[in-house]
Formats: sequence, structure tokens, C-alpha cells
Amino acid sequence: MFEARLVKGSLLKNVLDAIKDLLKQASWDCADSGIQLQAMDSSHVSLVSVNLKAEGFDKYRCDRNLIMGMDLSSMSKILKCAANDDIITMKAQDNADTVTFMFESPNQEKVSDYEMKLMNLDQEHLGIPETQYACVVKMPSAEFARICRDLSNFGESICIACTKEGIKFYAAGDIGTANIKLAQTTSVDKEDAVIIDLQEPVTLTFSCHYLNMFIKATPLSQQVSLSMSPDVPLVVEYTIHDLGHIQYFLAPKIGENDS
Amino acid sequence: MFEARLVKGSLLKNVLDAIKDLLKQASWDCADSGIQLQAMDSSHVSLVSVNLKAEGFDKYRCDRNLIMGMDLSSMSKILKCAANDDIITMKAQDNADTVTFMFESPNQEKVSDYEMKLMNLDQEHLGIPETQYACVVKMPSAEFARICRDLSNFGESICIACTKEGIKFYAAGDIGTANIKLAQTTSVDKEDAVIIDLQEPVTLTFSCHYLNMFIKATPLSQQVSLSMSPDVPLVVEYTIHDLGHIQYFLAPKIGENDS
Amino acid sequence: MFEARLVKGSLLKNVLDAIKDLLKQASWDCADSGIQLQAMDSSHVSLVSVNLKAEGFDKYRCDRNLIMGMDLSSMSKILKCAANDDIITMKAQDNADTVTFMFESPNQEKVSDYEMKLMNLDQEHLGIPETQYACVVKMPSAEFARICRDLSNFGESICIACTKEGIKFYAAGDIGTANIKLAQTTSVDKEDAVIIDLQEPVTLTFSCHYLNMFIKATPLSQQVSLSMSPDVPLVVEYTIHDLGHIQYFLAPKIGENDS
Amino acid sequence: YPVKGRKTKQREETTAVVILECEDGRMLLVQRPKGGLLASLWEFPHIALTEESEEHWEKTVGGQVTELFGVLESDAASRTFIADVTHIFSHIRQTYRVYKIRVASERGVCWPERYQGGQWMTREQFLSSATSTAMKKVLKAVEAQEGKSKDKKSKKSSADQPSKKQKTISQFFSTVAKK
Amino acid sequence: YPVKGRKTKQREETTAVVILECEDGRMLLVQRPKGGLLASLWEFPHIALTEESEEHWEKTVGGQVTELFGVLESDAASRTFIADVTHIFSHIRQTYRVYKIRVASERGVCWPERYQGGQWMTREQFLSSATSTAMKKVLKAVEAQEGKSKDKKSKKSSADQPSKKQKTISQFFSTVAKK
Amino acid sequence: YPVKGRKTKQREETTAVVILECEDGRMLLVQRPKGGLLASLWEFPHIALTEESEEHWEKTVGGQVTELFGVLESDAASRTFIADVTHIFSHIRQTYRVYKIRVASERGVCWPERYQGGQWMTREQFLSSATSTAMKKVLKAVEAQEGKSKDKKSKKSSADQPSKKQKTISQFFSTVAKK
Repeated sequence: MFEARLVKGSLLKNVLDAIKDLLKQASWDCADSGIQLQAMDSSHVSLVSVNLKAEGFDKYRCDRNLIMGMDLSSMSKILKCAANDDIITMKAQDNADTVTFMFESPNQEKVSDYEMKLMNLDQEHLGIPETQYACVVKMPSAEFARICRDLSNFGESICIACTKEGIKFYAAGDIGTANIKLAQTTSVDKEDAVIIDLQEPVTLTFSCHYLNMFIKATPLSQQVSLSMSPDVPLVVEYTIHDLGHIQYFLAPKIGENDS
Repeated sequence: MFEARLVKGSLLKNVLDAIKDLLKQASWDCADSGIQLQAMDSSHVSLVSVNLKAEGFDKYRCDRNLIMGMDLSSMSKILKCAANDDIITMKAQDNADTVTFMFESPNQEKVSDYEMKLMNLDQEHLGIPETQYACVVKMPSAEFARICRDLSNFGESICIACTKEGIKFYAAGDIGTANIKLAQTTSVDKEDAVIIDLQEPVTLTFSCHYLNMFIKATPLSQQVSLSMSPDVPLVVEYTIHDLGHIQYFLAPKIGENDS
Repeated sequence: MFEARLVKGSLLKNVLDAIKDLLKQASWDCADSGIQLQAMDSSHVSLVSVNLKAEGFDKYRCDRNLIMGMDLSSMSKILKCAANDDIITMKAQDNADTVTFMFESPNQEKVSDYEMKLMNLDQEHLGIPETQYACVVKMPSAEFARICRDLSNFGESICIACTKEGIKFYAAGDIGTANIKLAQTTSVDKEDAVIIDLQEPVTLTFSCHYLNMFIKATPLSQQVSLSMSPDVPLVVEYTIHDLGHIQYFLAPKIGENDS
Repeated sequence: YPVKGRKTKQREETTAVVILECEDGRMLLVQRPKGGLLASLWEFPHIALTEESEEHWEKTVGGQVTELFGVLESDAASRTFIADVTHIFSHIRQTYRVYKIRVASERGVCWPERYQGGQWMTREQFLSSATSTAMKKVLKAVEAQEGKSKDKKSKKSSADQPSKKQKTISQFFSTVAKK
Repeated sequence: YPVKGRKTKQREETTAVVILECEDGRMLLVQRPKGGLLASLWEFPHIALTEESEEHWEKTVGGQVTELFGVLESDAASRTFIADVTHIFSHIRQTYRVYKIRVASERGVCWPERYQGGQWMTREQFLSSATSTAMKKVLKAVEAQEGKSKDKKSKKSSADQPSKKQKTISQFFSTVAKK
Repeated sequence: YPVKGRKTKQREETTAVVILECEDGRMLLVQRPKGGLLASLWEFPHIALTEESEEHWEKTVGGQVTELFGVLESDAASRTFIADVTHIFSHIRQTYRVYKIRVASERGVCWPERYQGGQWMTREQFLSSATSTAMKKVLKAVEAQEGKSKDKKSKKSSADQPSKKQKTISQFFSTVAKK
């Protein structure tokens, strides 16, 4: 028997919005410690990793480890039927081939059950090595989203350069070039600040296409963290308050000669 | 001479929004007692009936009975030109082939006249028998609209089942099944409550397509009433405060063997 | 060296929104006194004239007269990357073939540079004679926009008739006729009033297509002024507070026999 | 030696059914008269096949569709035969010979007066209209032929509509004289 | 016996007018020079028919449209004749032989230098541009031919535009040297 | 008289590359195996041209595309030759004979098992996928042929991507057994 109840159901809606454009289908790994999902997008350029801790749920029970393969667009359609203040419960029997989503209105007067078929997905699991990144930047997630969107108008790639002074985003295309500089903030009031933890300066180039997928997670957190090292995938991480996090890994674009 | 003046002109805009997708053309029957409209949609599965009482208008005069056939999409285009706080007056001469809509801004500084050709429509009038329904449910109109919209994602039909405990909506399709239960509310504070008046339990199936047309009337009233009896059309009724009501009748889908 | 700095950068965004649908490309003439732009739309029916005074900028320097030909849709794409509260600076070297737009966030923590190629445009300059118009109407810009939009649903042309009592807008088409009258306001509280300065009554007909382009300037000013004389282009003028104005000239439609 | 007559408890009938599809994919449906069998239901145009010999059927369909429904001869000639669909009404074993014609334009297409009306419907409009099970079978045959009836869709309709039939409102309320 | 010459108070002229329509339905309009008759108005491409004999007209149109307007020969060959449209200017009785050519691509299409410019316009853009009554007649002829000029539309334009002609702004303001 | 052998420092190879384009313009890309040269990169379907004589190549392409990729014979027959694209890998001078086939439907199209998968991609999806420079050259050849590679676009890509190559994530992280 698996059961996970989340009073703040809108968080689960947001998690799905953050991954459903990147992944068509994915497996949710349910264990005693919580729920995990890891999958590459279909072109194998990026990797998504979602982690929801058991303690983050208002009720959590997982008698046996369970892998639930789901069509994420169907799951998203179902979650769209939940109101933002609904309590959401996911339930499955131990050897079930279906999962049930239950939505309860706060006053308990409306209760909805949605039952969905599970799928057998053959997905590989990648090991992500512990890495000491050369540079970790924390910044407002809305600012990062805006920058990715703005620069996508200029070219297919965004170049990110990080130094002690700040972080720079660069794009070029047929209408001209664009250059955005964010200075490290001196006053460090948590959510709003730009904070740079730098071992050595890094400059890397990434495809706009994927960055624009990642920023769908913006509603989950006011802050985003970017971790970079030379010639290594970028990590874009959003914390889900009290519940877990979602991490996106993106392979860089590397010059023919650098590689 | 026919003249009907409505200070709260937005009501007439809302009435038109509620019927214009279902009916392309329709006749407004103007009499001393008020204005009525009755028409079936083009596939003859549903029937709309609008009733606007003479007393509901701020000025009402109808010297001779008058049938005004109108193209509802043209009428809708004209009403869209009225601001929400405009006073709307409909006017027609006794044997006229045009109708005039006059919009006055509250401060009387802007006055607009729109003249539209009338049409000769050959529409039949259906007699609706007085029926004692097995079950009448009153519920918030926004909740009903949301349920119809949500379940349309799951299948072409919605099954409505009403019992003493509450009302259940059910749909099934290729992504799974959906089941929404509303409990009868105990605290009966008028607008917000779910109130069930039940003689006997009823279960009927209806096409989503038409229900989704009916919920266009939601802005007219905070409450909607659903009346059902076995093997008889559903009645979906919205009260237009102080002015009248709009009723939709929808033929059920019936199993080959039940009929 | 040319440099123009505008603390209220959103004004420049609005100016561009007001002209970019009418003009694909245009030249900005920069001189000591300020920046000007004049151009006809591609079908030569209307003329746009923008005037931004040097004093209106927070910093303004123009060592030598400069003509900067720009692709307005590219310029618009760049300005869309500026936040509404950003400070915008335009910069160009004396013989440069590029222009730089710099956006600074109010707290100076984000600085963006966008560089765009200039174009050599071969545009003619029309002399606009000083005219004493038979009739000048000031009215709320939002009201004018609404009237143009509403009447576009009825026909391809709008007829504007101005008398001592007020201004009338008329359109006719296949769904009927529309007639909007605005009375001159007695209480003359600046922004909201309809004020008519009339030498003689005027009636002229204009294409909706162009009027609907002009009303894109509505966010620039709460008031619009319409100047008309018989058989002469209409002038639609929006004042840009403390900075300058934008004027649209529109050739009338004239009966074969009147001309 | 007397020839022995075929005994048929069920009467057998064959009728041509023509799917007229216009450019945007919508299909012509006509609404049956108010009285009689299948009153007021929507159906695809029918062409009676009264000729004895099957050889003449093709010609009948081509001619009638032109004459009764105003289809251009050039369009009528390009019809394709889809399938034979069989449906059993109480005492009739009805075979529908289903044809499909793409018409270049809706304009000019008409229908006999005995019908209450005609309408170009999308697949979805058709499915949510009042129609007979037989006509639904016909549509299924067309879609099967065209490979359109994806597994998904057929699964859906089976799960969703366990042979529920949309009624018309006029089966419940009757016409009255206007006051 | 002297042959009696035809007396023509009105001079008669025939010119070919070609509607070049690109894939998305827009049509090529070119803008006349600033001086002379119909100055600065937009018109469909004209091909002068100077040949005496009508037999050669077809060939002239095919050749000139290729040469002057850069239409591909394959496209030019597929032209269709629409109608003859007659318009009376003060002393000229002008006949327009209207042809239509669908060009596969706008690319490559050009126009003679004497024109101020050219533009691919939608029907609506054309109607709200400065153009002559004659050219509007030509468009009407094309639409009538194509059955596009629905009753509605024609009713509309008659109600809406009782022969009002869009002026150009350059008819009012004159070019000045830049300061 | 001994025939002198051709000395080729660089090995020369010719392979057919087939752009399968479906109705909506998307193209089939297949993903190479995880090991070896160009591991995990996406490429257009390749057909080995092992035959000696060029005359047989056409036939090979037609046959293999049907057999290996499930293209209908009628579609395969309608292929067009686009261009020869040459790319130099360390010791191989590779010539790609590029063909294009429009397939009527994606359904039925498949790919050999050695590929990790296949996907119908838009131009943009392809450009942002992990692919080789050689395949980008192939796309450019197709677009040049079709006149699609407008000046703008090519300017853009040159400014934007000074030969930066998109890596795949699996080049950095390795598969592990599930806990």
C-alpha cells in the first residue's frame, strides 16, 4: 500500500508543470524515504531529478518500494482538475496497475477521485557524481527566467560567464548582441539577493531551448541556484519548501577544438 | 411601439453570451408581460428558454405583440460595443424590419445607436410539460462549470447520479476515470450551498458538448439548479436577478436497452 | 557622440509600440534639440511624426547631427527586454554603424547592453504646412480607442462629424449601422473631458485600418486630440508628458465627385 | 417442378449510404422527418438501391447523389467504396453499401425536402448529435478504412459510451401552436 | 472608293492587367509614379498590349510578365483569363483584360523601376490602400469569377463606401529637402 | 603492364543519407548506439552503399529505406536527390549522398535495433539536439536546395554558434544499476 497526502496540493501541480514539457513519460520511484524521479529528455541533452521527502508529506506510507510509470501529460491533465487549495492524495495498491489521485476541497464538501493506468517504462538511471563546482550562483528565480526568455530572442545559445564581480549572460544573433550583467548584492537578504560562491571563473555555453524548459519551475521557489564547472553539465536547482527539490542538469555546448 | 430599457445593461450582454454559441439565430417574442425566447440548437438535442419579465426592466412598453428574429452573432457583436456600466435600450416600431439598440453612458455624455435588420425565422415552439422532478439540486454555478470543464477532459459524456447524500459526476475515457462527489451542505447559507431536494435517486448520462455550452451562463447567477427525472431531459436553470431566468433542457443519452 | 538617457524608460517602450505596426523601418534624426522621426506607412496613406525634446531626457548629448536608420521590429524586440522601471540609455558613436541600448535596473544591480546594426534608409521628408484646423477635439484617449475598435466591427470606414454640440462617429456594414455621439462636457476637468474648439462643422471619412494602428499610442497619454478640416488629412496627436508628442496624419477618403 | 421460394424470416435490404466530406473534413448529415422509424435522427445521405441487379447499383449511386444532393458529377465520379455495413433492425437485415465522396465545396450541395434539414458536422459534432447506432457503425467503418480509428479512440468510446444513444429534445417535448 | 474611317469620340484602349497571387493569397500591387494621371495610386501590374492583332496578346502577356515582373515561365504559362473589365476615364474607354497567375513564391518577383515600389497585399490591405476605382472593379471581377464576392461582402461595400476613394498623404504634403 | 593502384592517404567512403520528412515537415532522426564513434549523437538515417558501381546505388537506397526504415515503396520511389555533402573525419573522407523522401504518414516508419531510438524532430529540435557537424552540413545542403536557408538564418547560426557542439548528458554521467 502506497499513500502520500499533501495538504498544500498546489505544490504537486507546480512540480508537474515544471517537468511535463521536458518529459513525456517518467517513473516515480516510491520508497520509505520519499518519492524520486529521474529522467533524461528525449534528445538526451538534459536530465531532470525530482526529490520529494517523506517528511514533507502530511501523511506518507509506503509499505513496499514501488515504481510507477506514468504518462506525464495525462497526469498533468488530472492535476489540472485539482483546485489550488485542494488537498491531494496519491494512492496505489502494492501490485496495482493503476494509481488514484484524490482531491479534497478544504471544507471537505467536494471529493474527487481520478484513476489512471500505470505504464511499464524501461528507463535507465544515471549516476550523478558528487561534484565540487567551481562556481555556485544563487539568484531570484524570476530574474533568471526573464533573462532566459529575453536572450532567446537573440540567438539559440546563451553564454554564461561567472566572475567574482558578478554573472554575465550573453547572446548573439541576426538582430544584434545582448549582454546582461548582474552584480553580486552586498546586502544579503535571502530571497532577493544575487550571491556568488566562486572558486574560479567559469564561462560556458548552453542551448536556450532547454533553459526555457527549466524556468517552468519558477513558481516553485523564489530562488534558483546555478552550479557550474568547466566542461561539465550546468545544474539548475529549485528548492521546494519543506518538501524537496527539483534539479535540472544540462550538457554544455563545447567548441570543436576545446573538447 | 416596443421599448425596453435596462439600467444594468450588462445583464443583457451576459444573456447573449449565454446563448449565442448554442443558437445562431432566434426569435425574441415581445409581449406585454415581457420578452421570451425559445429555440432548439441545430442538432435538436437541447432547448434554450429565456424569460425576461416586463417588471424587471426600468422602462418597458410593448403596444402590440412582436416577434423579432435576429442573427444572434450580429446581436452579440453589437452588444459587445456596450460598456459594462452602460444603460441599454431596445427599440422597434410596430411593423419595423429593424431593431435599434441604444447605449447610454452613466453620465449621459456618450450615446450610441446601433440599428440591425430583423429576420423572418420559421421556428417551432415546443410545449414543455409541467414536471415534478425526482430530484432538484441547487449548487454554486461556478462549481458546476468547473466540474463540466474538468470532466470534459476525460470523455464525451458525463454521468450524473443523485442520491440523498450528495451528487456524483462521473466520466471515463482513455486516460482513466474521474469521479467527483459533492456532499449536501449542512449550513444552508443561500448562494454557496449544495442543496438536494430528492424524491428518488436518479442516474442519467449527458453529452459534455452541450453542458459546456450551458455553463456560459455562469456570470448571470451565483447559483444553478439541476432538475432530473429518469429518462427525461435535464433542466439547467440560472436565475437572472430581478429580471427572469434562462433554462436549458438537455435530452439524455439512453442505453439501447433502457429506452 | 550621441547619448540620451531616460529614467522613465517605459516611455520609449510605449513610443515604439505606437509606431512599430505602422512602420517597418524608420530613421531617427538626432540633433541638439532632440530626436525626431517622420515616415509614411508603406501604402502612403498615413504619416507618423514623433518628436522627443532634448530637455525631456535626463541626460542628453548630441555632438553632431545623426540619422539612425533602424529596423523597428528589431528595436521593439530589444526594448521588450527592458523592465518597465528600467532606466534606458541610447548611445552611438559619431560615425558608428551600430546603436547601443543600455538598460539599468533602479537598484543598479542589473545592467544590460544591447547592440544593434543601423541601416541606411532612403526616406523622403514631407513638409507639413501650418494649418488652422476647422475643428479640434480633445477627448479621453481610451474612449477614442474603444470607439475605433467598436466601429471596426461594422465596416471598413468611420465617418467623423463634428459640430458645436459634439462629435459623432458613424459606420455601416452588413450587420447594420452604428452611430456614436459624444457630447461636449460642461465641467472641464482636464483629462476626462470632451472639449471641442470649432470654427465650422466638418464631416470626413477615414479608413478603420489606420485608425486602429494609431490607437496603439493610447498608453502614452490619457488624452488625444483630433484636428480636422474639410478635404485635408486628420491629425491624431498624443502628448508624451514632459518629453514631446506623437502625431499621426491620415488622408481622408473622398467621394469621387467631391474631389 | 415448382421453384422453391427463398424463405426469409428477416427481410433483407440494401441501401447505399454516402459520406459527403467537404474540404475541411466535415461531413454532411441530414435529419430524418419527425415521424416514423428513427424519427428526427441525423443520418448520412441514403440512396435507395431498388434495381435488381448489383451491376446497376454503382450507376444509381452516381446518378442519385447528383440529382438528389446536388453533388457535382465530377465529384460524384470520384467516389470510393468503403465497405458493406450490416445492421439488424427488428425484422430487417439492413446492408449499407458505404461510399465516400470528397466534394470540392459545400456550395451547391442540397438535400430532399422530406428531411428536416442538413448540416456539415465534424466527427465530434456528429457523435454528440442524435443519431442511430447504425450510422455510428457506418462512421466506424469509414474510420477503420482510413486507419483513423486509433486504438485510443476506440478504447475511449467503448469505455465512455457503453451503447448510450443521444436522444433528441423533440422526442420529449411536442410542438405547440404559438400563442 | 475611300474606306470610311471609324469615328471614335472616345479613344479605345486595351491593356492587360495581371493579378499575381502568391501562396498565401496576397496579391502584388505596384505604386504608380508621383506625377501624371493617377499619381501614386496602387495598381495591379499592367502589360501594354500594343500589338494590333488579338492573337498576339496572349503571347505578349506571357512574355512581358516574365521579363518585367520576374515571374517564372512555368508560372506565367499557367495564367487564367478572368474577364474583360471596362472603365471610362474622361476621354478614354479603357478595357482591361484581366489575367490571374498564381506564383509559387514571392521571391524573384520584381517590377519596373518607374514604379515607386511594390507590395504583396491582402484583399483588406488593398481595399484600404490608395487605389483607383478601376482597380477595385478589377478585383471585383476576379472575386465574382471565383465566387468569392459573396452577397454579404458586396452589400457591405456598397453600404459602407458609397464611392469614397482613399487619398494618399502625399497628395496633401509635399517632399522637402531634409534640414 | 601492371595497373598502378590509387594511393589514398585518406580513405574515401560514400554513404547515402535519407531525410524522411513527414507531412508536417518534421524529419526522422535516429540516435546512434552508446559506444563507438559519434556515440549517442542523432543522425539522419544512413544507408550503406557497399556496391561497387554507382549504378546500383539508387536501387540500394530504394530497397534499404523500405526494408530497414519501413518506408512505403510508393514513398521510397518518390525520393529526390539533393546533393553530395563531403565531411572529413580524421582519416576518412566521407561523402554523403543526400536524398529526401516525403512520407505520407509517420506510421509504419521504424529503424534498426542498433539505434537507441528515433524521433520526428522539427528543424529547431534537431538544431538543439546533440548531433554531429556532418549532419548539420547535410541539413544545410537540404535547405540550400530548397531555398530555405535564408541569408538571415545562416548569418545567425554563424554569429551564434562558432562551431559549438551540443554534448549529451550521457557523455558526463554513466548508467548505474537501480538501487
